[in-house]
Amino acid sequence: MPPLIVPALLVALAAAVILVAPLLLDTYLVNILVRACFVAIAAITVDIMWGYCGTLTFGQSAFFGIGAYALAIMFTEYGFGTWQIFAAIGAAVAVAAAVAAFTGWLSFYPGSTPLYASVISLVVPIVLVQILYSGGTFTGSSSGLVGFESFDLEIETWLRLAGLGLLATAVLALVVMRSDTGRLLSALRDNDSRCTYLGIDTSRLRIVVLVLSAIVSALAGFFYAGFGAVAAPENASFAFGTNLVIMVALGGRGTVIGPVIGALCIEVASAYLANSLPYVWELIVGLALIIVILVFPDGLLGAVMRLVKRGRSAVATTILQPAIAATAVSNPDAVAIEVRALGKHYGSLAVLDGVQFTAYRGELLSLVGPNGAGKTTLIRCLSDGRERSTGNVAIAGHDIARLPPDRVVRFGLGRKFQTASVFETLTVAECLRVARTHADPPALTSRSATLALPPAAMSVVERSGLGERLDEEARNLSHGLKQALELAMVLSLEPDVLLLDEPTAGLTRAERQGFADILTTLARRDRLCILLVEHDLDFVREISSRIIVLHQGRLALDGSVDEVVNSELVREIYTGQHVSHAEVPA
Amino acid sequence: MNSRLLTTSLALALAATTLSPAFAADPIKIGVPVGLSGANSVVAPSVVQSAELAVEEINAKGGVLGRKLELEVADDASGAAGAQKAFDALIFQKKVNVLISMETSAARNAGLPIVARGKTPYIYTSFYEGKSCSPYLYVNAWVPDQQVPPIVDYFNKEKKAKNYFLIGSDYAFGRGMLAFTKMYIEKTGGKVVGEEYLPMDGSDWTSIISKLKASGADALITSTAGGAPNVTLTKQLRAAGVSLPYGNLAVDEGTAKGMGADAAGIYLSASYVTGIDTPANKTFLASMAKKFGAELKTPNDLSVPQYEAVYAYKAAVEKAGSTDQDKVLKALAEVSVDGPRGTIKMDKQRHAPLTMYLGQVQPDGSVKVIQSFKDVDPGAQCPGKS
Amino acid sequence: MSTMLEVKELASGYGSSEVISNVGFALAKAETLAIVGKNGMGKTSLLKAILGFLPAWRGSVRLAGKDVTRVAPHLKRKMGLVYVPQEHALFQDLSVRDNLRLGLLSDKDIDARFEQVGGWFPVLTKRLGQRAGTLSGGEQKMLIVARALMAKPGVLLLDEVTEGLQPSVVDRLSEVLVRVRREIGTSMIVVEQHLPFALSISDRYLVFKRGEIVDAANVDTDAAARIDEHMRI
Amino acid sequence: MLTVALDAVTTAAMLFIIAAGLLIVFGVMKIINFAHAAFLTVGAYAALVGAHLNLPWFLVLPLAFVAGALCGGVTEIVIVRRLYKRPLDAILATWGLGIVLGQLITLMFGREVQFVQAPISGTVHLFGADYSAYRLVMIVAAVILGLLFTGLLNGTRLGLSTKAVIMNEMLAQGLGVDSSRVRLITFALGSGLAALSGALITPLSSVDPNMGVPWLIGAFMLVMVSGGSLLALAGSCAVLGTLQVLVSTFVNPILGGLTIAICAAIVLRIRPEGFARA
Repeated sequence: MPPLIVPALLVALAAAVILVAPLLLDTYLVNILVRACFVAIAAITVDIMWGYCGTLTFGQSAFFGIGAYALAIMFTEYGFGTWQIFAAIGAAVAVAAAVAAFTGWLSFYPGSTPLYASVISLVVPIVLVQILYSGGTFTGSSSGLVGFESFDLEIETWLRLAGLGLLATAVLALVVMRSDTGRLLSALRDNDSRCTYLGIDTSRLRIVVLVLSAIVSALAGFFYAGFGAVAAPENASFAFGTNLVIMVALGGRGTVIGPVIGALCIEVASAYLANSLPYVWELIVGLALIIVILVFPDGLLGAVMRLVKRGRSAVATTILQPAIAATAVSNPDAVAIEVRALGKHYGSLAVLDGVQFTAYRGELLSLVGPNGAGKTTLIRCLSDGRERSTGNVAIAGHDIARLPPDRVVRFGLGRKFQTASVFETLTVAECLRVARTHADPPALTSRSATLALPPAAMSVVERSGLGERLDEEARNLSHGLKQALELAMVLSLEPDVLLLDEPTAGLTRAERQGFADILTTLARRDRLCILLVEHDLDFVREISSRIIVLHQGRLALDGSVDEVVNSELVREIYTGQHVSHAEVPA
Repeated sequence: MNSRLLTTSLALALAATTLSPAFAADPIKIGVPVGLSGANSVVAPSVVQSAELAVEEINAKGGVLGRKLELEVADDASGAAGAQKAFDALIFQKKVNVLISMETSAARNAGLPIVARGKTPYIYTSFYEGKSCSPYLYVNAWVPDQQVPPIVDYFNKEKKAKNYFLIGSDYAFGRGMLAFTKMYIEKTGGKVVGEEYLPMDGSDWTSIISKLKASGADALITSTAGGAPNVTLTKQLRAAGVSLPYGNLAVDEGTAKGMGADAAGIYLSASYVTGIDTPANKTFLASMAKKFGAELKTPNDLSVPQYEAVYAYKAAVEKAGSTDQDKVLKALAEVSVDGPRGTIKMDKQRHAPLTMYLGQVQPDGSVKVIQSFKDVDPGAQCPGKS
Repeated sequence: MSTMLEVKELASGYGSSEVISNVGFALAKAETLAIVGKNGMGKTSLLKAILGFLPAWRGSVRLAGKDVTRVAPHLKRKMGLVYVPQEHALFQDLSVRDNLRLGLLSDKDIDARFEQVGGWFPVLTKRLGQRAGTLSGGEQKMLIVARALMAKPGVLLLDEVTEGLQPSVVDRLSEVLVRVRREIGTSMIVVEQHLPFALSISDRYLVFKRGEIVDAANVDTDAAARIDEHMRI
Repeated sequence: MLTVALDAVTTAAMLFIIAAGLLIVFGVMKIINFAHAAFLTVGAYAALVGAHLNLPWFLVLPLAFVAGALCGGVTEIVIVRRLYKRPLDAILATWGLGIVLGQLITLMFGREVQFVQAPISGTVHLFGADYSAYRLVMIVAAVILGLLFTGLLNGTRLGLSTKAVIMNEMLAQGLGVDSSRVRLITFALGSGLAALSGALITPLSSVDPNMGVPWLIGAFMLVMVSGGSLLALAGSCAVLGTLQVLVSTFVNPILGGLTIAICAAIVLRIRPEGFARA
């Protein structure tokens, strides 16, 4: 494939440089570079966690330290030998993975904030270092472990191995991050809750990424200690973790190459400068960090790439194709939503109380009511099992119990948010591909050139004009197109039940008409049950098959379009004309 | 086996550079990896100063074997990671002939494998917890076996202390010192009623002090990290009204002075105090004062061994007749130096017998010598090797 | 009559979509203008653009003769422009008294103002210490309006104040607004769905549709019918 | 037992004093100020300078406060203001500032550990035990600080504006509150408080360029757990401070030092809103 020739040449060139370099450099620089390479590998893991997944982590140093200490403890206690090497690697991987899994469990749960995850990542190295300090001769306390026999390699060989290891890690990271899987991680960073409502278990995904990056970091630490024949508490410390973040920030987050450059430059420069000017050196690093964060948030490489990219348009083109049709609807009139005695309270304040209704497939049900009536709250309670205070909800016959949205979505529910919720830095095609994660697991190392969509999503894409802009970033779309994109994403889930919160707000007349057509087709032809929150009574009247009126947290009316539109209650609510309360059905 | 292969190949590589024909004008380089930043940054400047004085004095008298001495100072950030870089830089970049330095145990330990790779003699000039053993390492400062007995013996005898409470920072030095102290107390018939540690950067000693007060101890011995932990512990002890006999294994004169009234009454044990009444010490202090004037950092138990170690290296090179590393390493055990601390010879498993002083901090911050113990043996620090 | 507020060829929007286009009108002292139209037509956005929460893309806003198009919202408030938002208009966790205090820029004239506003909404004077969130829906609306009136506003922008209210409360509000206009000389813009209320207190009306003014006229007996015509299409 | 109780109360008081400044910044701006430790250090050095000038103690404290508030004000204008929309970047930029301040202090004052004499020394006989007088002063200081704060927040116009900005910034702006001014004042106040706390703890602590860092994590965790409420902060300081003392006393002090961080992390995992509204 011709497009791969240039990267392949670059990699080959880099490999050649790494193999030749040790012959040209003096021993001191080679020493520094070996360490710098291992540090750079750890920096790549920080970049993946932060630049791609959006979690600012200070804790990768802990895993680095775990790797270093696994080697040091094993070689100190049992001597150096083949089985010890494998046992040490095994221990490094196992312990790092276990600690990462626990950290991940603490950091990532439905509703956790990025700030909280950052704070946890701070605590991990601090706790680990205290454990190392109090470990006595087993961990060597503050002095660390030294004096064990380690790998016997020439320093030039070390540099070649470390350099190739770094190159391999960087290439692997780049390939994966640019693959469909990598785009899924970016989607996670852009909009976690949208991912959740696309049926993706974001917490688990984040934990998996953390565990993998922890393992890589631990291996880097393992060889770092193997090279220096020292494991020290600093290798696991919060300060080192912060340094890794600084390297990534300066180099350019989310670029893999930037952090590598950042790590190598800082390590080498500090080796030459910090020995003689420790305080001034740190001052420079601190100032550089502030300036880069303020002026070049995407780091130096990011700034350069922006300059280079300017004027160059995306070259990739994505080809649409229909997805293999899902199994035909078995029972086109089945119960789609069943709500029983639903209540939602904040303390003593009841936002929803005793709401009860049933909706069937093929229905286009509108939910109306004044602001503050609880419409959006009701939508939330239908799609997230943990929201409601009392009552039961079943989607397509499945009780949603206390399940999080990503599980409810798998019962066949799709929810479109009020404000267009898409993945801003992803292209249209990538957004849709993320939405298809459940059906087409994303490729780990490659990017698909085709995009398979179910008919409903396909028709939205084609009718809205998104089809011509598949390779454009979502943030460049108009408001209306973003709304259409989000709808197409939700429809890519092939839902049985579609929840829409004011989908037409801010749309032009033509867009609105297009929306109406799409929705009616979905209900009639594809037998979806659509529940629509809408302000515009005319729009509601035009497309609904049934209307539910919510007033002050209670279900005030449930009937056909004519019944509701002409009811006294609706006129009272919407125009202020007085009606006696006796007429209001309970 | 394999490591030998590595070292020989490295040595060959080095031989090509370091053993190239040396002109008499070529200076002899002394590497000083030291904690310019981090925990040791407070005391490091005084260490560098005393090394500078020694070099200046020696150069003024014609150098060593007709060659000038030159100092190469590098920051080890007081820790292992920084030490690796500093040792790498000194040994492989600056290609120094010898390393002479006061460092944390972490930094020393991290440097040792690099020292071995470079086959460079290394004179360690900081007191430490003992038992560091490497063919390249010489130590001219005290170890617990030398420092602790004066205090404990004095407390046993003069203060009739039976029950000791030990407080330390949780790191190699703190734990190592107190482990020996505990062993020694129990050997001499006393009892340790409490032993508590705080993390190295900890500064809130509240609950430990409460435990101390509740323990019924009649003497206290502490071994914290230098600087902040030591200061905060002393201040908080005084604030809590603790007035037991208080032996501090980590305090030096300068710190005691800075702490003001809070330090008064503390017992310390050292191989050097400024008040040593010998001509050598007086000359040394005068030279320091003359050279550095207002910039002078008070000489102390860490900087004086550094000064003497430079002279020890000079003597060893002269005895060996060259800077050849094997010969110098052998000679270091055989030469003795007359310095501010008296005559010092590193002939006990590469450690040195030292005269120890038991002192007490006075209200004005000065240290009054109560007793001195001549040529205390360092004990077996490197058993099985000579 | 002097012009209090003058909007000229104003356009604004979100992201890349223009929500209001080419809007222009003038509001005289002590005049009340109703802006009617269906939901989602950009009425609230117009108020936000006048206030400066939405940046003006084109056009200008003048307040009492001064160009305030680029002036920050909090400074416009200091110039006498007061806004009553439709949603999230109360500090639920603050007391009624604190909510009212926030209607003034300083605590200096607070007692005198409490007295006048309390006279208009007697029910609030009994609940000064209560948390605003614990008031009934109608009381909350009254509090929101009362807070706006604390300032003796020169220009008052009311966004859907009647939504979800009992008719008795609506009546009370229109009564107060008429008095305010008479006693303080406040100019008002009322954005409303509730036509009878809007027309009962306004001198003129604008019909808003898809971000543009499609009709503007004085309120007369036929106004309701004409507006109805627009709303239906 | 009594000593343990006093230890717990005084520890809680010190934690409260140190975390209060961080809390108001977090409460109003929803960003974590990583330069808090550096501002605390600035305060301690201000106290040191004051002591060298032989200023009386009651003047040293305002001096420290002003020094911190000035640093904070400049920081808000130059750095923080641009990062409200990027809270994670604000963490990094303030961390960078912390590094810079630490090094500047080092270059100006040297790295030596320095000392400030306690204005009140010795012990007080209390309920049958001798207890450090200055530690008891910390209780008083914490109470005064808490009251001043509550008074400021609930009794003044500024406090009202601040609460309004916290609850609904847009509405507050519409009511004429200059929210950027409120933020500037808040940040300066928070930084001033950090410095004040630095000056207050110097008699029990040493003054060195890194003195603030060990306090930082505990303070963060307390603020996270408190979710921006002063009352909740007082509560969490009491609960977690007591736990810390108990673990230090009855288990071991090393674990004690980790108690706050670990407990807070677990509390937040189980109850993401922390102790706020508990």
